Amino acid sequence: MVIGILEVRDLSYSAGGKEILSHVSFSVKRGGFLTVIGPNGAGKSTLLKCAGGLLPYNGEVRIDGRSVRDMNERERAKRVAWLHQNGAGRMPFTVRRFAAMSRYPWRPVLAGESEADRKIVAGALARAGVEELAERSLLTLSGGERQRALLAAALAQGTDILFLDEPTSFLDYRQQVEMMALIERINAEGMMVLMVTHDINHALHASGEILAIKEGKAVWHGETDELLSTSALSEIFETEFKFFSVGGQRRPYAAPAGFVS
Amino acid sequence: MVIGILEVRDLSYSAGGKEILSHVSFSVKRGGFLTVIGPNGAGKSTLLKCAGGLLPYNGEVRIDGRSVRDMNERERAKRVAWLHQNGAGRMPFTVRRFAAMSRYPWRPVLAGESEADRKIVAGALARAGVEELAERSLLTLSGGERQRALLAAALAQGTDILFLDEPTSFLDYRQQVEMMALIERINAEGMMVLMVTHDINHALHASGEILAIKEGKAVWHGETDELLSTSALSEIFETEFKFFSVGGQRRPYAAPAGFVS
Amino acid sequence: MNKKIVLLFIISGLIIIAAPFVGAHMLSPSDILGEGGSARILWDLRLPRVTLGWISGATLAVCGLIFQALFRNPLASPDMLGVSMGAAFGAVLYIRLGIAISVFGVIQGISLAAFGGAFLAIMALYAAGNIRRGGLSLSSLLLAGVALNFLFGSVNMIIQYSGGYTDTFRMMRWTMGGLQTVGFAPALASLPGLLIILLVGWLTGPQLDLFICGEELAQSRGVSVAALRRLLFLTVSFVVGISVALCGPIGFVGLMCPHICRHISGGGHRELTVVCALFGGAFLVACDVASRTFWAPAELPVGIITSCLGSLFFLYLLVNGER
Amino acid sequence: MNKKIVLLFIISGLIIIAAPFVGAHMLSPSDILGEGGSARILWDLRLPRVTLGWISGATLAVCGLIFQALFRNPLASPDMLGVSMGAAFGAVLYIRLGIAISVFGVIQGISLAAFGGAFLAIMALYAAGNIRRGGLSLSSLLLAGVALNFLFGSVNMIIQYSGGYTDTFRMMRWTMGGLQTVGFAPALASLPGLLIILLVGWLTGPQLDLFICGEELAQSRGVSVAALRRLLFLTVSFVVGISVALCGPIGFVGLMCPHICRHISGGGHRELTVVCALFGGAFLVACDVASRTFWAPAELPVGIITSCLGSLFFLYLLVNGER
Amino acid sequence: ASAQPKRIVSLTPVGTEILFALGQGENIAGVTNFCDYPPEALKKPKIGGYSEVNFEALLLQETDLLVLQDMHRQFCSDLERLKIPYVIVKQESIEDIYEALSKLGKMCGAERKASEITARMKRGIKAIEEKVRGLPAPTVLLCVSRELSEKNISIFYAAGARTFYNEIIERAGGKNALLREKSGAAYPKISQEGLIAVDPEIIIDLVGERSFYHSMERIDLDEVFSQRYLVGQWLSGAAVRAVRNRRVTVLDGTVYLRPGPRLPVILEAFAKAIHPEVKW
Ligand code: B12
Ligand SMILES: Nc1ncnc2c1ncn2[C@@H]1O[C@H](COP(=O)(O)OP(=O)(O)OP(=O)(O)O)[C@@H](O)[C@H]1O
Ligand SMILES: Nc1ncnc2c1ncn2[C@@H]1O[C@H](COP(=O)(O)OP(=O)(O)OP(=O)(O)O)[C@@H](O)[C@H]1O
Ligand SMILES: [Mg+2]
Ligand SMILES: [Mg+2]
Repeated sequence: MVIGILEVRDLSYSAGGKEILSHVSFSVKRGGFLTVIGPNGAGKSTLLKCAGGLLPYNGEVRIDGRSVRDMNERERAKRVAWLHQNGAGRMPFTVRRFAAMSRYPWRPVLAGESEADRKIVAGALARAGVEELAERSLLTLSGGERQRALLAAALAQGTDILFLDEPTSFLDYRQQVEMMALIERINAEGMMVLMVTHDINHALHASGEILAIKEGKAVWHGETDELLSTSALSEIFETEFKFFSVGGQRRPYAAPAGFVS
Repeated sequence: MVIGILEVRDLSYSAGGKEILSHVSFSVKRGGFLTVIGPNGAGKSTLLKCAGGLLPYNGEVRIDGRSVRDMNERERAKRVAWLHQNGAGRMPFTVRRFAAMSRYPWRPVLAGESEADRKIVAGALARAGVEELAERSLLTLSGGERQRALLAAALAQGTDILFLDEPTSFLDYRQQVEMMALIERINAEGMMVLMVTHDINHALHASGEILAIKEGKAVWHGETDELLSTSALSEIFETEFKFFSVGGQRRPYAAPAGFVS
Repeated sequence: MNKKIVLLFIISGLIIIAAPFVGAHMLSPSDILGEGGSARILWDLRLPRVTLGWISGATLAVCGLIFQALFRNPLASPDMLGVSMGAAFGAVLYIRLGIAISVFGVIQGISLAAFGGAFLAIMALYAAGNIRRGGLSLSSLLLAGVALNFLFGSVNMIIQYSGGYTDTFRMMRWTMGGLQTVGFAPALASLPGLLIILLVGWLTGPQLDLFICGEELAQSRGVSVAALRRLLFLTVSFVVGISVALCGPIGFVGLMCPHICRHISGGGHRELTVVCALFGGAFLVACDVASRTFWAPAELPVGIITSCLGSLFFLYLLVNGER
Repeated sequence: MNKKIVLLFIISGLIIIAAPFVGAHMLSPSDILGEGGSARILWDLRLPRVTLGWISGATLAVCGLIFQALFRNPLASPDMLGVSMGAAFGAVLYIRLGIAISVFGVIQGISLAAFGGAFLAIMALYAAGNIRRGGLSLSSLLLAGVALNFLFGSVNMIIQYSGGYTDTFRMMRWTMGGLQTVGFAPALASLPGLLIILLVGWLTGPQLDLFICGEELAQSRGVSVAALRRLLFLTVSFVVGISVALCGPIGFVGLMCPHICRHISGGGHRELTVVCALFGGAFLVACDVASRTFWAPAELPVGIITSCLGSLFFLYLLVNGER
Repeated sequence: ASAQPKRIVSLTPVGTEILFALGQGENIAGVTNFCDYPPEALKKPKIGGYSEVNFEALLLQETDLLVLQDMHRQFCSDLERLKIPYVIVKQESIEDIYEALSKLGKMCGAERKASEITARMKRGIKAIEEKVRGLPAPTVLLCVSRELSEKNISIFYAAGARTFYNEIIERAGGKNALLREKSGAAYPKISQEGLIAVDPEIIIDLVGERSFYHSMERIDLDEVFSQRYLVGQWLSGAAVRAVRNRRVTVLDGTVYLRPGPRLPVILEAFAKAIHPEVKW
């Protein structure tokens, strides 16, 4: 498997006469895990879309040194797989079929599903733990099952970079825990992960680096551990946080102070 | 203002050949605050809808001793206001106008907006802190602003009971804190609140009583403080929780153990 | 916004006042009191025609507005959902079978038949929505309406074809629609429909506002959604039935006028009801003037003009509109 | 599911094989090799007609399928969005102006004109979508299409009205649509359209599957959404233009066949392309047999039969269907 | 009783013809775009096409008699309300035409003239009937309208049983090939397929008049209206009996589309086509 590297330099994006992102730069190393946090409307989803080449950005985004702008959709899809924020459209397909559809960028235009495709899809279903849902229609799944199925489809895409936009929204606690564990495992297997989340603890828990944006600007960037040693979090979200350190554990748990009184 | 009391006895509901709620009973006293928690698909939203008379339930739901089934929509709307889970449809109205639309149950069919209506609406906008958004279209608001505007509309309905389904979803930390503070204030002013949330800390923070349901059945019901003294939470969500007590504060903060390691 | 309504009111008024005097043969205000040919044209032909046109246009536009809100689909209109075709079916069958009824001397049998047809169509749609366990989704109901439209359309053609020469001609003429009339009887007969639908639009306006925000939201705000749907479904089809019965199916007004009005006014359904009535009425009257003047002495079916001008206007709004 | 396709394939095949022998005058298999009247009916009339019917039906159904996916609206069809009316406009204008072109002797000028009209319609829609800054939403584009449909329809009528005696006859016959043909030329001329659209449907099927799940999802899976939309927009209008040019606008097939096929097969757009082609072709051929047999020697326009049978079948599916 | 009408409007070409034949040419105030016979009719003011009735124009013309045909029947109640006197000239049978003549004659005070014309028509018709009496009646397909410019005739309108043409065919010694046609249409549409099913012994084709024909191709009207071309179109079509035996007659001229005083002309042309063996 090729190991990729994502470099974002001076990324800006405007829409509707408004600058939504301005001059954001960061890079993620092979197999790295960067989480983007920030308040509502900060531009997190927009950042992800620009970095993935889904929106026409200004600035530079490179994967393995090659500009995303110069890659066509298929080429991009071979490097970057997505779990979108609102993956809630009507998708009248079974889980297996939907995952198989992700093989599209690898297939010659006229070809159908190959034996190799089928193996990869089966592997992806197994990794995401949705083998027993394979023949269920996406329309009948619960929120958590659905999110896992969508992740399986992203894995089937066979990329080395994974973009996740709020992968735990709509999930209950157990499913949140399971989903994050799954993402960590995938990351540990060598997949580079760029995740957007509004739950700071998911970021603290799993990711190596954190990028905070606010009103389209990068306001903090660094190792996850560093974030805890500053008052950055409170500034980013404009609300006080309390940290609970648990003996013998790597990182503390963050909670908005408003709920701890 | 009339002070209401909500009694639910033996509530069941079936749809699609499946029992979604079975034999749920609870009651909320005047000005009380009950939070319903539970995993995805437990039936929380369904419970709320049945209790509000939006779905044809079996069993008994009474407001001030009067069966909800015997009330017509207008009568119900004079007692119970709603903030729905997916208030995300296309609503081509300004915030003030949308709030004014909530006066519907109180108006004679042919009448327009009265002076009294206007006053109540203005008051509701003020209480929810959205006065400066009054003339903005709902379509242009951010997630947090929008949620507050919807709450203002619910307040304008002039009821003594408020049903909230996941009022903090889509909100960032600061907005979560503000929204919960707002709800607490409203409750303190005498409004009975029945809230569904998947964030246990919001429940712990604000509500007096908690009802947990799972697969359609009430599995725990009691004072909020009691919930902390048992292992109920872990059983409800099928995942371990850690509690962090903060010196001098009323209740501890709960976090899924999966994220505290 | 209210300024816009006042402006629309004035424009609508001016069109109504001017329309009776315009035509292949121009009339002058002095003909109002005069005698002879010109006065007769004014009183027997032009005024009844303008009245009927205004009432029909207003009725169709308001009915379209309500249907679009009810189905939450911009393409839903009484025309699209088979009501007009159903009315045409009634009329065509009536001509074919050569029945002759007349009630109170005023309402002609053919109008009754057309009305019956519209009613049949709406009942069929209603049944389709109810036969299936669990009911049909709104989008399925829409498709069912479109299918009914096709069904009635084709059956109409078959009936037309198998008719004798004279009958066929009458049917074809009827299905073209038109506002030519002598005397005020048809205008009078269509007035109750307009009044009903205006009243209903005004009464249920606030409910429709809530309804387009979502069914559950509406219900929790005190709207009896099921009752509202039934009420509107039935009154709209009833009223469209009356209109089609009297003027034949006049295309376009019910579909496009509400969109145009939404571009003009936005806002709630009470205002929109008024705006649609004013705009729809004025629009149809203006188109009718064009249809009888442009190629005089021949006359273009008014539906052609409404479609042509209306769609141009609508495209203009769509491309240059504010939103 | 594959079983269903095989079954459909067999049924479609049987209908094609049987259709040429059925009619007011029944033929027997021996006529294939025979000489004389019956053989001439078979070779000069029936076979060309069945071929043209199958090709047109398959083409229209696949085009409808693609448009419905492209606009993510069950009511979107080339008929609804003005393409057919545009083609009719080209033809009517051609007749009216009395132009005369003919390319390669095979393709008649009128077909070229119809094709030009379809192209004009789609370009107008395309322009409407692009003139406005920021583009139009899909639903606005749909409405623009419907408005164009009305516009072309009314302009056609105006042209017809302004025509002389024989012109009108010709235009009316043309706007009804029909498959009567002598010889294989029209069938041959329409074959490339079918091949193109089948190829396009097959090629872009996986892309359409992704597309109906959401534009961004499709893009992130490697689909060039803008290019896909342009490609499909243009090929569908091109191909519908050819079909309408040769057989006139045959209602219903493009709108309803895809829905019926979705009820039959579900699944992805590659399969659906095949299913729509098989079903659409067989359906139109069967309807055409009915149209020339039922009232023989009189002949019903085939559009009437397709609307009538198709909508009944569709309503049945809607009310009794699985989902 | 009342004074004779002085401002007559005719909305049927046949009516116009009758009025002129009754010597009412002076009193005609308006005709349709299609009234081309007698030639003086062309000079009269045009009141429009013939399926519409334009009330305004009628009031302006101060019409004191309006001549209509059957399909205008729906306008009757409105005309009564407008107090515009009208008469409906039915033209679905020969008897209808006689009746129309006498009705119009009475209204215009030209009864004598009317009965003269009727008698002349009856004589003419009788003379032709005599000639074909007793002869075997072949099946006749009468095409009333088709697209002249298409290379192969794909579809055409033909006269069914419920038309005056049916009667004329019978009197001309033939049998309408569409006698038992099922659709019930007065003028059903027939394709080559249908033509084969009917297999007529004789085909008569009415092609109207060249001045009413507008063509898309810049073709030579002389060419299109040549017998060779028009008959050739049939002969290259389905090989039904009439084609094999070359019994196809194309009649050009609006007279064949007008069931009026010139009915004997139509009858004679039909009879000649059906019974060429008789000496004419
Ligand atoms: C038959 C016919 C005649 C006959 C009989 C007329 C009569 N009894 O008065 C004859 C040959 C005598 C005749 C004469 C003339 N006619 Co002529 N005639 C026709 C013709 C060919 C058919 C009329 C008809 O039966 N219509 C009814 C049929 C059923 O309608 P349709 O068009 O086929 O189709 C409709 C539906 O039924 C359906 N459909 C079509 N096919 C099928 C099949 C099936 C199975 C089904 C279910 C449905 C279906 O779709 C259509 C839309 O609704 C029409 C041409 C036409 N296309 O209509 C001209 C037409 C009516 N005639 C016309 C004219 C001008 C004349 C003459 C004045 C010609 C002349 N220059 O002399 C004369 C006047 C005679 C007179 N009465 O004074 C014009 C009228 C123009 C106008 N609107 O002002 C027409 C429209 C021809 C044209 N296109 O110009 N005519
Ligand atoms: N096409 C557009 N036109 C105008 N404004 C836009 C457009 N797309 C996004 N925006 C605005 O840009 C801002 C950033 O949007 P984005 O979706 O990236 O936020 P986010 O950080 O993902 O927020 P959330 O946490 O709510 O998902 C928002 O204010 C949004 O309204
Ligand atoms: N009309 C229906 N037909 C069939 N099943 C239904 C219907 N309505 C709800 N359900 C099912 O009932 C269960 C409870 O749904 P409900 O929306 O009440 O869950 P919830 O507790 O609110 O979940 P969440 O936390 O995801 O909002 C779900 O499994 C849902 O799929
Ligand atoms: Mg986002
Ligand atoms: Mg819920």
